[in-house]
Amino acid sequence: MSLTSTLTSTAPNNEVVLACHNISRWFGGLHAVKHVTMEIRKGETLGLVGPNGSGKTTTVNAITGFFPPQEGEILYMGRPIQKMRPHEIAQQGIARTFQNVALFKGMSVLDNILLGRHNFMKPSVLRAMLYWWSAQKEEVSNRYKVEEIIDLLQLEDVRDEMVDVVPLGTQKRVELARALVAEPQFLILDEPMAGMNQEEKEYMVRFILDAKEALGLTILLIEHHMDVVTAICDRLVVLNNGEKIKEGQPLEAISDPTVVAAYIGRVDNAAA
Amino acid sequence: KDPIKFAAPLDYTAVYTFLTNEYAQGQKDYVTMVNESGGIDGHKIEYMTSDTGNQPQRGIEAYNRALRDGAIWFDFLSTPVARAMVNRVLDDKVVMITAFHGRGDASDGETFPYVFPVMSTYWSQAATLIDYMEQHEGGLKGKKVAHVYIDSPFGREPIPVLEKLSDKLGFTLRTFPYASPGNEQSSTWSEVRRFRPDQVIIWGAGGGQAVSVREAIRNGIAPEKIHSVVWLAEADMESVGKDTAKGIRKFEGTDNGTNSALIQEIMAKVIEPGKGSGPKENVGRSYYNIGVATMAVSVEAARLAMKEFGAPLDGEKLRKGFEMIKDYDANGLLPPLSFSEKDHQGGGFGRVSHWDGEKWAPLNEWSNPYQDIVWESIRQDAAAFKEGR
Amino acid sequence: MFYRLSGIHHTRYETARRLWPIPADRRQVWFLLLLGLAAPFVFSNFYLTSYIMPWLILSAAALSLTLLMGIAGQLHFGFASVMAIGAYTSIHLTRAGVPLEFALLGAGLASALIGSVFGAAALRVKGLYLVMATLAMQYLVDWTIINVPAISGGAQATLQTPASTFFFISLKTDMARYYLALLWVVFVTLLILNIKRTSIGRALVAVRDKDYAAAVIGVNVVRYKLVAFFTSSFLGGVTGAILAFCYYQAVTPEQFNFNISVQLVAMVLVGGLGSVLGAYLGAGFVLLVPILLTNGVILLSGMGWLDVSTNLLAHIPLMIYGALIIGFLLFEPLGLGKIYDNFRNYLLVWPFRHSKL
Amino acid sequence: MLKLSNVEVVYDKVFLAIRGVSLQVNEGGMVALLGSNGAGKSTTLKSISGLLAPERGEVTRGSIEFLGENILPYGAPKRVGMGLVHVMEGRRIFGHLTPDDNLLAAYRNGGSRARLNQLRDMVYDYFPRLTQFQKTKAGYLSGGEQQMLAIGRALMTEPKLIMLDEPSLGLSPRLVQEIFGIIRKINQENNMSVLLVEQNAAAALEFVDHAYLIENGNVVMSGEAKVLKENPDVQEFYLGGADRVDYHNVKHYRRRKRWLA
Amino acid sequence: MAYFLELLINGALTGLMYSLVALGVVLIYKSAGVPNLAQGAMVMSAAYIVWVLSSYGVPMLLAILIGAIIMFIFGMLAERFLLRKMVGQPIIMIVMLTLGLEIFLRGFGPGILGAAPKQISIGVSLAPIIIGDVFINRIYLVGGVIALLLIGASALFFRTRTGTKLRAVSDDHISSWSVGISVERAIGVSWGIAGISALAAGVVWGSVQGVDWTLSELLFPAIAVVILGGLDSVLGVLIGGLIVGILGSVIPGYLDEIAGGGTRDVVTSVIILLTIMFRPYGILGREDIERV
Ligand SMILES: Nc1ncnc2c1ncn2[C@@H]1O[C@H](COP(=O)(O)OP(=O)(O)OP(=O)(O)O)[C@@H](O)[C@H]1O
Ligand SMILES: Nc1ncnc2c1ncn2[C@@H]1O[C@H](COP(=O)(O)OP(=O)(O)OP(=O)(O)O)[C@@H](O)[C@H]1O
Ligand SMILES: [Mg+2]
Ligand SMILES: [Mg+2]
Repeated sequence: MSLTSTLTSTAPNNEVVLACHNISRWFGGLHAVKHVTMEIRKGETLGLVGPNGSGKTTTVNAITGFFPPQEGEILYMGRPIQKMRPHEIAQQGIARTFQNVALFKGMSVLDNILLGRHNFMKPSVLRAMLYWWSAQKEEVSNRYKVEEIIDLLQLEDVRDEMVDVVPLGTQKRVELARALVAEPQFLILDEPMAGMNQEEKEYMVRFILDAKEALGLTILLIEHHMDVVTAICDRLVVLNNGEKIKEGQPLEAISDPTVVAAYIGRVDNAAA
Repeated sequence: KDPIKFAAPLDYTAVYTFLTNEYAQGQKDYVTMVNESGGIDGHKIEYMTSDTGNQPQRGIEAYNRALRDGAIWFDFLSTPVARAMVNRVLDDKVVMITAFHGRGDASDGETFPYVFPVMSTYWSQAATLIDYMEQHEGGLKGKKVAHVYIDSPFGREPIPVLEKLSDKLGFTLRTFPYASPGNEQSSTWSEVRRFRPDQVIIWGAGGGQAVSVREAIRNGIAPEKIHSVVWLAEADMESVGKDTAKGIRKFEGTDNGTNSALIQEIMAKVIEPGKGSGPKENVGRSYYNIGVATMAVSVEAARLAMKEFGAPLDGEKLRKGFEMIKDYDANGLLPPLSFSEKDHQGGGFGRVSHWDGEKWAPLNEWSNPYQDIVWESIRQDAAAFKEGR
Repeated sequence: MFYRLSGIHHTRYETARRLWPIPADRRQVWFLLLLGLAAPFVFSNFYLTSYIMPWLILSAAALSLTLLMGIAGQLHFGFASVMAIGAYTSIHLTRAGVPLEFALLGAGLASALIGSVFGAAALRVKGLYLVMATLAMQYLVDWTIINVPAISGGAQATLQTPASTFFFISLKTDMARYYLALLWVVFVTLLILNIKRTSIGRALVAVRDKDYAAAVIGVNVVRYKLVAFFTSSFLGGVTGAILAFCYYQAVTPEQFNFNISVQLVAMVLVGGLGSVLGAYLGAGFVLLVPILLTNGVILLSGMGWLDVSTNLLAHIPLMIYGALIIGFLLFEPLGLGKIYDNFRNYLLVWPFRHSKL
Repeated sequence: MLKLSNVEVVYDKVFLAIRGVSLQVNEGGMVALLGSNGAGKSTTLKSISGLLAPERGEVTRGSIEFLGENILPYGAPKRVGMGLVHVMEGRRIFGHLTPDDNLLAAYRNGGSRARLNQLRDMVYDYFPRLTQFQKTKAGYLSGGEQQMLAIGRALMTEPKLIMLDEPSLGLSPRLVQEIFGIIRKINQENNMSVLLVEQNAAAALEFVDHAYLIENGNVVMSGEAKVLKENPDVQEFYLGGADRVDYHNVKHYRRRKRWLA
Repeated sequence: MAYFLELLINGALTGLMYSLVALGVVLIYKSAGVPNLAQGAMVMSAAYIVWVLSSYGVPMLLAILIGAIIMFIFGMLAERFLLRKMVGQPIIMIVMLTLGLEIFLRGFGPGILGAAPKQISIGVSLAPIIIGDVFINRIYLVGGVIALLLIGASALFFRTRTGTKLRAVSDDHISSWSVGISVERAIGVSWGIAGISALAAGVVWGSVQGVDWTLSELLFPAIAVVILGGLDSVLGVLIGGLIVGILGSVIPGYLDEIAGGGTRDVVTSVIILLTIMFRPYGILGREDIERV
């Protein structure tokens, strides 16, 4: 495909894509996210790191509307979204993947990815009833976009497999594909490389970089693999106990003593 | 000679289990007796029975199958199944009896030419019970009557007739529904007790009846004031306690026990030689006798039809046979029944009997009171049916 | 041998998405359709009206429920009440002089509206709790029908279906009624198959599998749950009306009571959740097995091979039926549809045993 | 003490997941099982612990011996009784129980209360962090805490061999280090053998004595950890080469693996 | 006022008697994670067993004891031959399996022993306990007390070590296996205990309404109780039972007359619907832990 030729600038410019102002989220008595403020600018890859349970996923869930913040404001492209429901937020052009792969087990890889095109289709029972006159055309035209992404992420050979029998690493790739076919401007990846070995990690990074380049994405990345984070993120936000404890250039951020103590452990862990 | 085929797809496994076994035993034993003595003009009766589980679709299958095999008489003993069949038997011109179940308005033979309620409908039963109270309990004027019923069309069926009678006789009627299936009625009876009724009618079937009786007694209502629809039998009395239940009354459309000549004959010809189709103890029990009675009437119809029209019988001839029955009392088992083209109920006779601690003993003679009121209801509903069809 | 995948190439996305991509399957479907059309001439009236017609109509009911339970994952233990609403609506409409074609539509709409109201009440719950909510619907609808004489048809609580025509063809004959039933079940089948392969079907499955993951790709979870309830109740309502007009020719509350709901669920589950073929197999199983068992047991005892009391005789089919349900579930929890699939897969890879490696 | 010879596992009666896996764990040894996604590592562990059945899997060939006994005929609980415990992938703690009850549930039937308390104290000693969550349902713990709980729960069965399926998955660098440290401590203090499945090969090879490499259901390589670390294929595919990886210039297509030992 | 009190007390006792049936459902759900729709049929079977024994002249108390043993074994067998094979299957399939079991039992008992209603009596007098103008149903009182005892015992049981293991099993069969809990045995035991509670329910209800297949229909009110209280809460059974019983008695007591029909099932259904809308997991039920 000609995807890679439609290069867009990956250099961060000043347009703010997403801004969280002072957001908080409680679960019962647990203050999981405490007054977090951050901004992500267009074309940037922001890394969100922190110890387990520090509130990274909760922050993302707040942004995507699953657990709306009880306090604070979230602006996407300047518009407040914290009151919207998850599917409405998705329709704004925000896509995400999940920490524990959330694919639809009963379907093939292809159908899973096709679902990502939901916003571009007009699903209705009536159309289904009139399949040959109406829905078929839609199925086929959306299929082209899906095939582009399948091509980009090299999923051709598993296209017709049931999604629950393909290996975990591939599932993560399918989930990425499903997010990408929705043609988002802003992509959130929650630990896309957990449970992968070096080789698979390298592939995954390659795919993410390719996709970002091809589609001009802004990315929020949660990841515990420090080598990846330092390599591909433009900036890092470090959370601990729900609080933002550090924000800055990756290498600088992870060598900060508080970050090391809370998260990295030993300095040489940062490399692994 | 070709057999005459009677089909009885009954409900052996669901709602009507409390009576089906006894009932079918009675029918079978009577058929056995008829066949032993040579059948009807040499034609044996073939009695085909199977289980419908009270499900209309299984009833329809059994009906179609029996129809294909040449059955001309049907008995489903299940309100839902019989109701699903009404249109069919009318179209296929075969006879369906609906003794003590099914629609009361089917008594109107002109609207329902092939349906025979055969015995007193629920409307006639209510009339008989009220008449007994009026005649033998010192009149009903100014008295309070409680109608305690299972909350279903069956339980509600007598209410229009009761209402008319309350206007006519000047008693206060109050109705007390309890939720189906009736295994728990305590709040209903708390309410009944506070109404301080002079007479109580209980209208249910199966296990719910025993619960009603228990609750009534527990709430201090004397057994002599409790009057039941036809569905109250020995088993329920044993369940409550034979002595506790002493005095309870019920409507009766057939004789109870083994005293009648017909039952004696069955004992002698079928039971003694060991040809009975079930446990001996059942012979003479309420539901057994009802089974015998329905079959006796049907066989009588077949006999008359055979005499008049000759073999082979078909549904139409059998129907005419029914309509020819006049003053038939099944050797003392039944009040004298007469059918006509108009009246498929047979007159609506009945009486009231009470539990004397061991058995049901009649309290009055056969009678058919207030048939004018009953027929008012019959004609009303039949007209509505005709309109819908 | 029988099935061959080799030699079948799809060069267009359209053909890859056909309903039955394998020619052997396609041939089978055509054969069954022709058989369905020829049935009144092939089978005796007895088989047509006592077995084939109720089986087809109940298959349509099971398919409607499959849409809700199998595809959209919303359990429903009150589906008979949905059908009851359709049946009663259609009868009252035709009695009021509305032509049957519109009465069927009205039946569907009434069921769909009431069905989705209950669906909406149960939106927050899943699994067993949904089972209970729908059970409550069954009881409320039953109660309303029984307690409102204007609906149930007065003291007798029975309404006969009036003589009607469907597109100028009188429904007086069994054959006409059969073809109406056939038309409907074919329609429902095609609809479900098409739903399954288009975006709406995928959205429903997504909601079933993981509602949060569905939301994140823009699927409005609430809306699609309601769409599922609406569509499936619509189909159920029309099926109820067809059942009343073509098969029962009368409605009483008992024809649509709780037991029927359980039977419908059993059809869907025994057939295999979500499987279209399974709905047919399941409906056949639940409807016909008790009947066949009853007749079989009677036959055995008639030949003197089974000398037991009438009472036991009547209960044996119940026991066998229960045991069969248990047996099939133990043998293949995914239902009869899956058993057929396994067989088909076996033929597909034949003469090899494994598909991979 | 554990010996697999030529084990073959079939899922669903048709899907061959591992074929002919042989491996061995010695008393007090620490062994790692490495391999890419879907290679069959988890399947191997499940075949050892007897957890294949619920997933419709079946050992169709080969033998598994533990302490000299063929354990294939035994059910999972019996194998646990023999001292073989499996910490499953994805933690799978009892979410609705408190951490304390999680530990209690894993303690053997009929054991003495004193021993129970002793074991529990030992677990809390290893994972002091767990002591803070006495009242919370374990399902609400963070990933790392759940992992600790899962390991602690396994320890409650007093195992002789503990099998860990990807214990570092999704954990922060510090916790990975912490957990590996604790596993080593458990191994040394209790002389417990460890069979470890890991994706994080760099960390695993640092830490075990012996390792097996599985690809596509086959063991393709095995040996001392030190030796494997030097192998060029292992270096390229598992360790990311000798130098830091330049992720921005990862090749799209690579040479085939050869597994020259 | 007395009327209200009477409705209240008898309703509460009825509710407790429903709890007796419901308890079995909760016991199995709490330990095996299976909603047992055959519990009603088990109640029926238990009552049949006691009837058979007592009709052979076995004294009631002994009959109940033997019945309890038989029901316990029955529960264990049900696990051994039915449920064990279904471990790891979708829940709805297991629901269907229990429905199959219910159909089977409904054919078996009445088929072998005859479908006509049978009587058992535990010798409780029909005469009510009269306090002022309030009549209290003696046998309901007995049933209520038995229910309280069994509920208490069950609540205590789940606090023991074995109880904890059972709760673990309901959480996750496979990981229970992985730590050496014999899932089979645990589920077997819970079915066994549910069998015993079915026996208690069968005896009490059997002596109230007679023994026939309609006993199995007690499942519906029991399920209402369970949904209200929470599928996995023993204490919920108590609270749910009281609410269903009291509302199902008090409301129809005032409403039936106005509505002109039996309103109890409607009340129950509305309770269920409202519960589900406002407290999807019942009053004390556990919420699914869903982490995104
Ligand atoms: N649905 C929920 N209900 C209750 N508590 C929750 C819920 N989701 C998260 N929490 C709690 O909020 C805190 C933050 O959790 P979160 O999942 O955001 O952590 P995280 O930073 O993503 O950690 P990890 O790296 O392990 O994924 C944790 O203590 C967790 O237990
Ligand atoms: N329950 C199952 N049914 C069918 N196939 C399965 C099942 N579980 C695993 N498989 C298949 O068996 C193969 C081996 O799986 P396994 O889980 O053992 O891999 P793994 O090495 O642990 O991978 P991962 O790194 O993803 O955990 C995979 O191809 C997988 O798709
Ligand atoms: Mg997280
Ligand atoms: Mg694995």
